[in-house]
Amino acid sequence: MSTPATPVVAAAPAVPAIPPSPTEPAITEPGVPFVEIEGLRSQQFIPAAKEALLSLLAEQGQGKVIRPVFNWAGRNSLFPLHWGLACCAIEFASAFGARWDAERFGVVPRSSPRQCDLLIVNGTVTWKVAHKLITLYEQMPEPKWVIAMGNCATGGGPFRTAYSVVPGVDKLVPVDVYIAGCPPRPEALLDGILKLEELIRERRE
Amino acid sequence: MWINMGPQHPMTHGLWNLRVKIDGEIVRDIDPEMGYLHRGIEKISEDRHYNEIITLMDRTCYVAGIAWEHLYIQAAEKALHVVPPERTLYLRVLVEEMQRLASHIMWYAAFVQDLGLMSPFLYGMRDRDLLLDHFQSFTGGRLTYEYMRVGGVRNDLPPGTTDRIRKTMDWLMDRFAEYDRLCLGSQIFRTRCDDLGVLKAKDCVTYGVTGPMLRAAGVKRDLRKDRPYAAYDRLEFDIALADTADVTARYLVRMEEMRQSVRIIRQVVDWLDHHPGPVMAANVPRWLGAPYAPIGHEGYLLKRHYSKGVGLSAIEEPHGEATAYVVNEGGEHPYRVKFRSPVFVNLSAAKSYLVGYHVADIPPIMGSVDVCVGEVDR
Amino acid sequence: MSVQSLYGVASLIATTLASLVPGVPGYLVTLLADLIFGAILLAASMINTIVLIWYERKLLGRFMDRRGAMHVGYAGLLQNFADGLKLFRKNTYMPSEADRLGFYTGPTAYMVSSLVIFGVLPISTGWDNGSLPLSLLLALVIFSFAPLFIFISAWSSNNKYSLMGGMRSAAQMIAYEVPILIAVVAVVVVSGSFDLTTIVMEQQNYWFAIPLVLALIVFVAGMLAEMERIPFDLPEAEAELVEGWNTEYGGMLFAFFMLADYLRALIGSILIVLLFLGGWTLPTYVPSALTNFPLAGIFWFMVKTYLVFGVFVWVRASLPRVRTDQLLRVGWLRMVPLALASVVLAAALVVVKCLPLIGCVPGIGS
Amino acid sequence: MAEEGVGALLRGKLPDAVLTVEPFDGTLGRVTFAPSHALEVFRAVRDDLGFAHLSFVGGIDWVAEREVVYLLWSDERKAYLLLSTRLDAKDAHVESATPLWPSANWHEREAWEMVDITFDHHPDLRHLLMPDGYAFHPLLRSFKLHEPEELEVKTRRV
Repeated sequence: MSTPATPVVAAAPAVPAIPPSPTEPAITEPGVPFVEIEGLRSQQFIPAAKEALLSLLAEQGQGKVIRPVFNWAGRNSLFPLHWGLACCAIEFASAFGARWDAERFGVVPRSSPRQCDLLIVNGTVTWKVAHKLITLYEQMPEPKWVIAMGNCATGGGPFRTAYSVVPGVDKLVPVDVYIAGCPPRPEALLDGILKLEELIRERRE
Repeated sequence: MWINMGPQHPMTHGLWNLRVKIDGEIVRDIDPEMGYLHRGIEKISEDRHYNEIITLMDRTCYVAGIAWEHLYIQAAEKALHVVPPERTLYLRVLVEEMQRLASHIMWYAAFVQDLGLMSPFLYGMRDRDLLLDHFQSFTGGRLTYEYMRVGGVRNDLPPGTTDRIRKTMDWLMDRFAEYDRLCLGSQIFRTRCDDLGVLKAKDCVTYGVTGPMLRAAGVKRDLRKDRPYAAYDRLEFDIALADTADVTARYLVRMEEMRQSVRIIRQVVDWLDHHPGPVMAANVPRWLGAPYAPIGHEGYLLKRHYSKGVGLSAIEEPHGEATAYVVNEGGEHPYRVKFRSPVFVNLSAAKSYLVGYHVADIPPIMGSVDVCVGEVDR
Repeated sequence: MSVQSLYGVASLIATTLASLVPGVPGYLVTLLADLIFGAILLAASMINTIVLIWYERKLLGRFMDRRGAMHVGYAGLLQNFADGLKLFRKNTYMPSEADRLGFYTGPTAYMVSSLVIFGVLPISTGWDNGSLPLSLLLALVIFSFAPLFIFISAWSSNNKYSLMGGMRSAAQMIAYEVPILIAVVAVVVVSGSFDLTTIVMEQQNYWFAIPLVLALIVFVAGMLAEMERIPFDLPEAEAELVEGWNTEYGGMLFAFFMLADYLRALIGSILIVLLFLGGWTLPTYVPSALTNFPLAGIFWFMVKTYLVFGVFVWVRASLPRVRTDQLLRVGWLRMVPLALASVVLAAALVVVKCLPLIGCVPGIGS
Repeated sequence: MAEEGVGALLRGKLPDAVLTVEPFDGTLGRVTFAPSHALEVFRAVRDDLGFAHLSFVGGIDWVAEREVVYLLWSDERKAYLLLSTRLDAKDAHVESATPLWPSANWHEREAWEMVDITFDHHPDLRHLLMPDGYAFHPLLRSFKLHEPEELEVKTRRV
C-alpha cells in the first residue's frame, strides 16, 4: 500500500505517430504557400468562391457541416421548464443547488415554456393536471425533449393504484429518458440529462 | 381582470393554481384551486399494511417527510396499543427536529427567491444538504426515509453520528447569523416585508391558522409545549413568538424556531450518548414487523386480529398543527385514515391575507405561508 | 489615412478590396468602409456581450458558492455561443391572437436601438469614429427608446403577464430617465461639453466620480433601473410575472431580448466609465508604465467596464427586488431631488473652482 | 376529572343533543351528538366552552351510516375535544360548521366530495380536490381501487 504510485502516463502505451500518407506528396519546402494568391484575379475569384460555397452546401445537404454544429449547440444548452410537481421537484431544485450545480452543463431552468427545450416531469401526474401538462408540452417550440423523472412519472410509482393518478406520463407525452428512483438523487437527474445529450448526439437531430 | 397563477408558475412552489382578480396592480379577490396533486393517499392507505403506509407518509409532505411519519406512527400506535421504548422517543425527536431544520431552510431558500434574492437560495440548499447527509447516514434516504416503524424506529444511529451532528449544528448556527444579515440587514427587505400579509391573532384563530403564522401573530400555541408528545416534555426550549403578524414576523419566528431546534438537538444527542437501549418495542406483532408477507399468507395474517381501536395524534409539524385520525377495525389494514394538514387550512384562509395587497406582494406572502402542496392535496 | 482609428482600419480594408476591382467609384468605397466599420463594431459588441454574459454567470456562480457554466468549452466560455446557436435553430412560435407586426418588430427594434448606441461611444483615443459634438445626448436619446419597443412587444404578444411587465417597464424607465438626465447635466456643467471624448479628456487630473459622487449615485441607481436588473428588475420579476414582457417569446426573438438586455448593461457600464471613471485614461500621476504599452487605452477601458459590471452582478447577487410603487416613489421623490442637488453642487464647483478633498484645481470648469 | 368535566358540562347544557360522552385517549373526551341539534352544540362548544379552534372535519363511511368527526382545540384548556355525529347513509346531511368556524370551509368541501356528506348552509360547496363534475366519491367503501393494468387508459394524441 505504501509503495509510491507509478506514474500512469508512463505506463500507458505511447500514441503511435501517424505515418505520412503515400498518396499525398509531402510539402518539403517550407516557404511555398499552399494556394497561390497572386494568380487569383477577380474573374477567377468569383467562380472559386461559388464553387467553395456550393461544395459547402452539398455537404450541408448530407448534414455534415452545419447540422453537427447545431446539434452540439442544442445538446449543450438544454433549458428545462421551471415546474415543480411533487417530491422529485425538491431533488430537481437540489440539482441546481451549490453541491450539484446543473448549470455547469448549461442547464438553466426557465419559467416560460416558450423558452424551454426540456420538460422534466418531476413528480406524480394526476388526471386533473394532465391536460395542463399537454398544453405546456405543446407550447414548447421544437425541438423538445421530455424526461420522466422518478417512479411516479415513469409508471405511477407508489400511487399507481390511486383513482386520480396517471400511471406513467408516457400516456400523455412522448418520453425520451426515464429516471428511476423515488425520488431519484440529483446525481441521477444529472445522469439522465447527460444521457439525453448522448441521445441527441446519436439521433443527429 | 382574472389571472391564473399556476399550475405552472414560479410563485406556486408546487402544483396549485391561484386565481387572482386584479385591478391594476392591486389584488381584489382570489380563489385558490387545489387538487392538482391529489394522489388519494387516504384511500390508498385503506389498502395497505400499517407499516406500508409509512412509505406514503414520506411522500405526503415531501419537505417534512419524517414529521408526517411521526404523526402517523403515533396515531397508529394508539390504534394498535403499542408503546415504543424510551430511546425511540428521543430518536424521533431528533429526526423530527432535524427535519424541521431542513424544512425551514428549504422555506428560507424558496422565500428569498420569491423576493428576488438569488444567492440565499443556493446557500439554503447547500446547508440543507448537510442535514440530509445525516439522514442518509442512518435512514438511507435523502428525502423519503421510511425510518419509523410501528413500535419504534428501524435502526439506531451508527457510531459517531452524534458528534457529526454537533459539528453540523455549530456550522448552522453561524449560517443563521449570515441569513439574518442578508435579509434583516437589507433595507429593501424590510421595506418589502413589513406590514405585508397581516393576519391578526383573532383572525388566525377564526380561520384555524396554525404554526409559525399563528405564532407570528403573538398567539403562544405550540403543541410541543401545550400537549407534549414523544420526549418533548423532558427537553428545554422556548416558543418562538413575534407580534406584528406580517411577513417579517413570520421570518423572525421561523429563524428563531431553527435556533430552538438546534438547542433541542444538542440536548437530545447528549441524552442519546448516555442512554443506550432498544429502539423497537417488544410487543409488536410479527406481521407488523414484516409487512411484505409472502403471497398466500394473507389469509393467515388476517386471522391475527388485533384489538380494535381509534388513534388520534397531533404534532407540531414545521408548517403547523397536523393531526392524524386512524380507525382500526381489526385486520392488517386501517379502516380509515384522516389527516389534517396545516397548510390546507392556512391556504383556505388565503383571501384574508392576500386581498388588498399588490400583485408583487403575492409571492412573498405565499412564500411566508410555506406552501407544501403534497400535504394539502394528499 | 491613419490606421490609428477603427474607422481607419475599415477604410484601409475597403480601399484594399476596391483595388482588386478596377474602376470602383469613390462613394462606393466610402460606403464599403462604412459597412465594414459597422460590421467590426457589430461583431465586437456582440462578442463582448456574449463574453459579458459568461462573465456574469461565472461571477454569479462564485457569489453563490458554485461554479457556473464550466463544461462547454474552456471554463464554459462556449456556453453562451451554444445557447445562442440553439435559440437560433428553435422554432419561433407566435400566439394565434398576437399582433404580427408588433410581435416581430418589437424585439428587433429593441435590439437594433441598443446596437446603434455603440456607434457613438468612443472607445479609446484614436479608436473612435471621430467625435460628435453631441454624442452623449445622442446616446442617451437612443437609450431611452427602449420602453417604447418593450411596450410594443409586450402588448402585441397578447399575454396578461407580458402586458403587466410592459406597463411596469414603461413606467419604470420613464421615471428613471429624468434623474439620469439631470445627473448627466452635472457632468456636463463641470466638463462643459456634450462630447464624450471631451468629457473623458477633462478627467485627466481627477475622475468626476470624486467631486460628483452624488451624481454618480443617482446615475448608477438610474442605470440599474434602466437596465432592469435586480433590485429593479420588476418588468421581468420572475416570482410573480412568469418571465415578464418576454413570456411569449421563444427562439431567436427571445435571444434578441436576452442579447439586447446585456447590450444595454454593457452600454450602461461604459457610460458610467466614460462619465465618471475617466474612460480609457488613468490619472496623470500614476506611473507611466501602466499606460505605456500598446492598446493600453482599450485595456484600461475594458478593465473598468468589466469591474463596473461586476459591481452590478454583485448587487444582483445580494439584494432583493423592490415593488413597483416603492420603485416609483424612490424614483420621483428621492432620485429627482438628489439629481437636482448634484447639479447645484456641480455649478457651485464650477464657480468656486475648488474640490472638497483635493483642493483648488485651476483647470476646472474651463 | 377534566375529561368528565367538559362532556358533563355539555350534557347539562343540551340534554337533548348530547347522546353519549366517552373518554378518548389524548382528548378531553368524545361527545356524540344528534345531527339535528348540530348548530346548538357548535354554539355551546365554541362560545361557552371556549373551543375556538376547529382542527378538522372528517367523514367516515360506515356503510350503513356515515360519521362526521370534529376535532376542536381550546387555548385555555390546552386540550382537544372530539365531537362526532352519525348520519343515515341514504340521506347524509348535517348543518355546516363554516359560519361558526371559517376553517371548516375546505374540510367540509373535501368531506362532501370524498364521503358524500352534504353540509347544509355551506357557502361554497363545490369540488376541491377532484376536477369539476367528478361523479364519484372516492372515500366510500364501495369505491374500489384497481391496478392500472386492469384499467383501460384511453388518451387521445393531438
